[in-house]
Amino acid sequence: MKSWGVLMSDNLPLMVSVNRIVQETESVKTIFFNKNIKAKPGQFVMVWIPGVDEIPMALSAPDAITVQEIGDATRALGNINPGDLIGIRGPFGNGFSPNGHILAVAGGVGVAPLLPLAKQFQGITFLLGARSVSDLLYTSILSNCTDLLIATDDGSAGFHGYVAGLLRDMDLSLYDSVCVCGPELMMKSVLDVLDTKGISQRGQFSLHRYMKCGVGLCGSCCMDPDGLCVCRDGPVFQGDILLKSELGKYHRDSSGRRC
Amino acid sequence: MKSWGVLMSDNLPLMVSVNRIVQETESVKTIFFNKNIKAKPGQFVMVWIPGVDEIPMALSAPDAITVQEIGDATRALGNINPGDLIGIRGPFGNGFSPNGHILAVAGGVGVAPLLPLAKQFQGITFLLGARSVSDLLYTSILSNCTDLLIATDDGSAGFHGYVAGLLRDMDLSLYDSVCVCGPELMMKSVLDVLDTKGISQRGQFSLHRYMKCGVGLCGSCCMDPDGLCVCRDGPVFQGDILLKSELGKYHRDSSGRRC
Amino acid sequence: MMIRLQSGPVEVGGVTLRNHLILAAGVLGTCGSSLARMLREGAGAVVSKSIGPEPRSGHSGPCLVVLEDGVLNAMGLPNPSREFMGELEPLKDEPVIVSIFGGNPDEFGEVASWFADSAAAFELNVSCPHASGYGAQIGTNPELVKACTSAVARFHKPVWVKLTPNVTDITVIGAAAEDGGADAIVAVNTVKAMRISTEVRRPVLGNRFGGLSGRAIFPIAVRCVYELYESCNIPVIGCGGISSAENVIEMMMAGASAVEIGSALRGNPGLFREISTDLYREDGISSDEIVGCAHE
Amino acid sequence: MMIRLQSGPVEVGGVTLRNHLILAAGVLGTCGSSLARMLREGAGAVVSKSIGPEPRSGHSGPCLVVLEDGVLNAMGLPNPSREFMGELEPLKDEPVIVSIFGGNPDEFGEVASWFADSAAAFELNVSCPHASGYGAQIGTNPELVKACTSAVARFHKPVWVKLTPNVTDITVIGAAAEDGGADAIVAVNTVKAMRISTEVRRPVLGNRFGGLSGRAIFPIAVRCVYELYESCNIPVIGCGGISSAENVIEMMMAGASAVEIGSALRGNPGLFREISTDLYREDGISSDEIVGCAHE
Ligand SMILES: Cc1cc2nc3c(=O)[nH]c(=O)nc-3n(C[C@H](O)[C@H](O)[C@H](O)COP(=O)(O)OP(=O)(O)OC[C@H]3O[C@@H](n4cnc5c(N)ncnc54)[C@H](O)[C@@H]3O)c2cc1C
Ligand SMILES: Cc1cc2nc3c(=O)[nH]c(=O)nc-3n(C[C@H](O)[C@H](O)[C@H](O)COP(=O)(O)OP(=O)(O)OC[C@H]3O[C@@H](n4cnc5c(N)ncnc54)[C@H](O)[C@@H]3O)c2cc1C
Ligand SMILES: Cc1cc2nc3c(=O)[nH]c(=O)nc-3n(C[C@H](O)[C@H](O)[C@H](O)COP(=O)(O)O)c2cc1C
Ligand SMILES: Cc1cc2nc3c(=O)[nH]c(=O)nc-3n(C[C@H](O)[C@H](O)[C@H](O)COP(=O)(O)O)c2cc1C
Ligand code: FES
Ligand code: FES
Repeated sequence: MKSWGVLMSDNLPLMVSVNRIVQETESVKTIFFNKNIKAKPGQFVMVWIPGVDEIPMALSAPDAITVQEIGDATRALGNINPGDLIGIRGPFGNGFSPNGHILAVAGGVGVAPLLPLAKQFQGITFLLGARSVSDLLYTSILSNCTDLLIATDDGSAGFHGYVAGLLRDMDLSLYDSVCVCGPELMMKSVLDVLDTKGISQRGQFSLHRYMKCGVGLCGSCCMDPDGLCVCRDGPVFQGDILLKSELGKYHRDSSGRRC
Repeated sequence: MKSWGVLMSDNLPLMVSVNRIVQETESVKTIFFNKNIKAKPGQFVMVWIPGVDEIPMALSAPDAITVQEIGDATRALGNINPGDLIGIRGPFGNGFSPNGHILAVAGGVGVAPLLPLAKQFQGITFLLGARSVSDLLYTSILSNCTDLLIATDDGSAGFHGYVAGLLRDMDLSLYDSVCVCGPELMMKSVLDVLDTKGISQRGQFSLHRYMKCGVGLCGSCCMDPDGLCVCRDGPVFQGDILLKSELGKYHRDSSGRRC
Repeated sequence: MMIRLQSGPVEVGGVTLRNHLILAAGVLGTCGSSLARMLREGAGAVVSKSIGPEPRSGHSGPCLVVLEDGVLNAMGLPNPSREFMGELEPLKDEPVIVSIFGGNPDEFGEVASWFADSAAAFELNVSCPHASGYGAQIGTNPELVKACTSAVARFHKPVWVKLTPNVTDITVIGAAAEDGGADAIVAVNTVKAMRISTEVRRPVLGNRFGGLSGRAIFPIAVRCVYELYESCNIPVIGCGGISSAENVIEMMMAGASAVEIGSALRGNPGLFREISTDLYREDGISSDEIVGCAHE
Repeated sequence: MMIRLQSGPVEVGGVTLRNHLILAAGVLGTCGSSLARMLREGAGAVVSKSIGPEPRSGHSGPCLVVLEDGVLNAMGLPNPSREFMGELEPLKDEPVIVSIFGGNPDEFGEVASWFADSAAAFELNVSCPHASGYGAQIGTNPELVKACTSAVARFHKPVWVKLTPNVTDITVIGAAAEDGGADAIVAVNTVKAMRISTEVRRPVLGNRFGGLSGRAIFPIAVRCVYELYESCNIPVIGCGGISSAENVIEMMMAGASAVEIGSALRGNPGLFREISTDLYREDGISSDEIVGCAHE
């Protein structure tokens, strides 16, 4: 009952103070804060920007999130200053469960949940994709700890084309787990490649869905046709489960309408 | 959270079923029930007679209470039948903390909390007092496990007079702990004897006060002048603490008035 | 000593339930697929997210925090409105109760009209404590409750009215629902509440105020059901803090003919099956023997 | 990060408290000696058991059960009435607030008259949810609340009015107390609740209905204080589920100028000292800096 500790009593958001902000690309920043959140790679937290909103974010390190500015909440995070407080609920979700030889496939800011994986496991092959060389994230860290392959849509670095294209020509039989995070259509393409090669069940995809509660109650992140909650049953799903799902077809907005 | 066990969830009264009723004297019965309550000798429970009331009672065994009929609730207990359910909250209070050579002093139904003590510790000297031979409780059990001395007010058995009288002529220096329970005036006389002999701090008195909550909240069992709660700080108090107390002078009724 | 109920379907408030355990409104109830999942997981019936006259995104976050002994939420009634009809298509003939809300009787009637064919029953949310102009702002006014109930009763589907505990006398609102033609009362929605983050000196919920659910409110819900059982002539469905078969029995003794379960599903989507395993036996007693028995 | 308050006396609602932590009414408050003990244990002030026009024995038992996350009680306002005057004699000049109740304004006035010399202030119990004719039966009616407050205000002692959360809109009752001349509002008393023993098929409390206190109601109490802080111009004293220095800070941010503590004393009579140790520093900030700061 005595709880003047790091965590507030109950599970009210843990308030952390921003230490350092690193501008990674034009639209992506890494925000470091003053407390470590113990989590498995691929688990996520709900990040509260007081007065603005609360949004799901992967942990790119125990004390960091990697934010791409796309709307109100992410822009507010982009304008945050050292010393500002943000709230953290979580970690939530299942995270990745890789085994054996690991191939990681990241598109854009989807590299965030895969970065802790790359640091934790040795000898990962890492495919990093982005629109252009200036959008590539964490290349120096990743080239240190993984066998890094790069793909850019415009060919400004590495393979010229989508990461899925790079994948198509690889010998995937070498890998026991394929851990993937990126834009939904990129993930769908990767899933299709795995499916073509008959190994969709080796794929572990970290999905993005609109989320409100993060704990499997509100239903805003549920997916057709099985009613799985991305926040609690996911965010990481095995490829074969996603084959028959809504992935790549539609998702639901904040009101629950398909879009 | 799953709690289809012996105890109900939370601390709602544990319902026990009456197994056996033993008429001990004209006005005293032992009621045995079908569950064991783990308690220290001298701890008490709140006994709920559904539809009637809830009253404090010592445990005279892990599965028994010893009831003297004096009012509504105790009379309802006197009319109880095998198979009837009663509720138990507790155990509550501190219980006796005897050490070394133990002298137990019981008056009337005050023997109830001392019976488990007599069974648990070897070589106790036990002074058992009652009005008359027919009011003596548990003499055969006690003569088996203790060095039993008897006193009756009318001289129909043992020493003729009050237990305190018996005590006055004993060599109390032999005893490290004197555990006492009985009518308030009897306990006061025992305390006076101990005080005269300069060993009031060796006395452990189990007090009776009107009680409602049993857990130290409602305040109905508080004693002057220190505001000690009989239910939580007691029911057992050291003699020296009681010397300057209301013991033997007054107590409070159910409305809190002194009487 | 433990009471076990007979397994099998039961009819409550005009709906044939597969068992007494119903998914509460707003919990995993925005998609047809998650409702179907809860039925697969053993729910006797499911109530949808509350659907209103216009799509709503809900309040800004945080929308929900989990406390040690309950859940505090202010979702703000996010819902797809009319488009929810599509979600129900794969659920034809399943026991799906559609929860609806509106700002006045006409809006209630309009929303109900969309689901008059697909709903097994309507549940009127006149009780959400944190959406201005809706929910409890209607449910604290007996005349409005009566009028909204009547507006939906004309679709000749069973109408359940879900009440808020945040009123001086819940029996007055229950009577209004009954007068309006309700087939059952659901009691209760969440209890109006708030927590504050002391570090940032502001309420933790985006909407500041929210509703408390889960274990903390069970004794409040039992009390409300007990009061309504004495004052109403229609069945009462108990809701609030139920997480075990024992809680179900206790609610029934207070007067509930069936129960709804929400917060306890957190982290345990298999809860309906677990409770059923504890609660039902082929040779169990009929729930009629215990519903309201604590009133004798 | 942790906020520490300046130690030392504070003046709230016309009373000089030794610190912000007050013993709540009805908890260890029937004897002068137990009130004195709580002051020795570090309470900044103490509120007595509620005293009424006639001695009462209270409801038959069980009167109280301890739940996993709270306490359910229906004491039934046992009190020694007028004879309580004697209990207060050794407490002259101590910060003792006398809680009083009655069935109408005259009875409130009569009871207050007995303590007009000995009380540091009066707290009007118009909020006990389980004593028929008293408490919440008055506290749900704004006119009666105003009249009872006026009837006591004429003794020229500070008058605190303690409100029930069991109303549709607590701010209406707060305003009535303020209109009647109250010097402070105390929020809240217990939340009306019930538990049933499934084995004997009856409510566990002798009075069937009771009031829920303790941790379970903290979010409800915070909400009530927050609402009252916005609507009233007199200080609000927070009560309900407080058990730590952190809870005290949270209540203050909601708008409480001081707090009352009851249930958390179970098993821990040294709680006032413990909270003080966490809460106060000689160089702490003034509570003025945080009272109501969650409203900005
Ligand atoms: C489990 C999980 C982990 C995530 N991890 C990260 C992370 O590490 N870094 C990160 O930057 N983001 C991450 N996201 C996505 C992030 O939560 C959203 O970008 C954020 O909620 C958008 O909020 P907003 O208020 O800024 O934008 P909104 O105002 O909500 O949206 C602005 C526009 O962007 C669209 N939009 C919203 N979300 C997405 C999306 N995911 N992809 C594409 N368009 C979208 C909306 O439809 C809208 O048109 C994660 C999401 C989930 C579910
Ligand atoms: C810690 C504790 C342990 C107890 N253990 C036992 C026990 O093991 N066996 C047992 O029989 N009783 C025991 N008692 C006493 C028992 O609780 C009371 O006798 C009972 O509460 C009376 O309830 P009632 O409704 O029958 O009588 P009431 O109607 O409450 O009282 C009837 C009359 O008896 C008087 N009276 C009440 N209590 C006492 C008392 N303690 N002594 C003398 N007169 C009294 C009342 O003033 C009243 O005039 C214990 C009490 C306490 C506090
Ligand atoms: C996340 C969440 C969303 C809810 N949404 C609704 C809703 O849309 N309509 C409604 O009537 N009740 C809603 N409720 C209230 C629940 O249906 C239920 O009445 C309440 O939570 C108490 O039950 P519980 O303790 O089992 O959760 C919601 C509750 C929660 C926790
Ligand atoms: C055993 C008990 C007795 C109470 N008696 C009274 C009373 O006489 N008058 C009153 O105004 N409140 C009474 N209350 C209510 C408390 O003063 C307080 O408002 C409530 O318990 C909430 O605070 P807590 O959660 O800190 O206990 C009582 C509460 C308890 C638990
Ligand atoms: S975000 Fe609420 S259920 Fe997943
Ligand atoms: S009986 Fe309630 S404080 Fe002791």
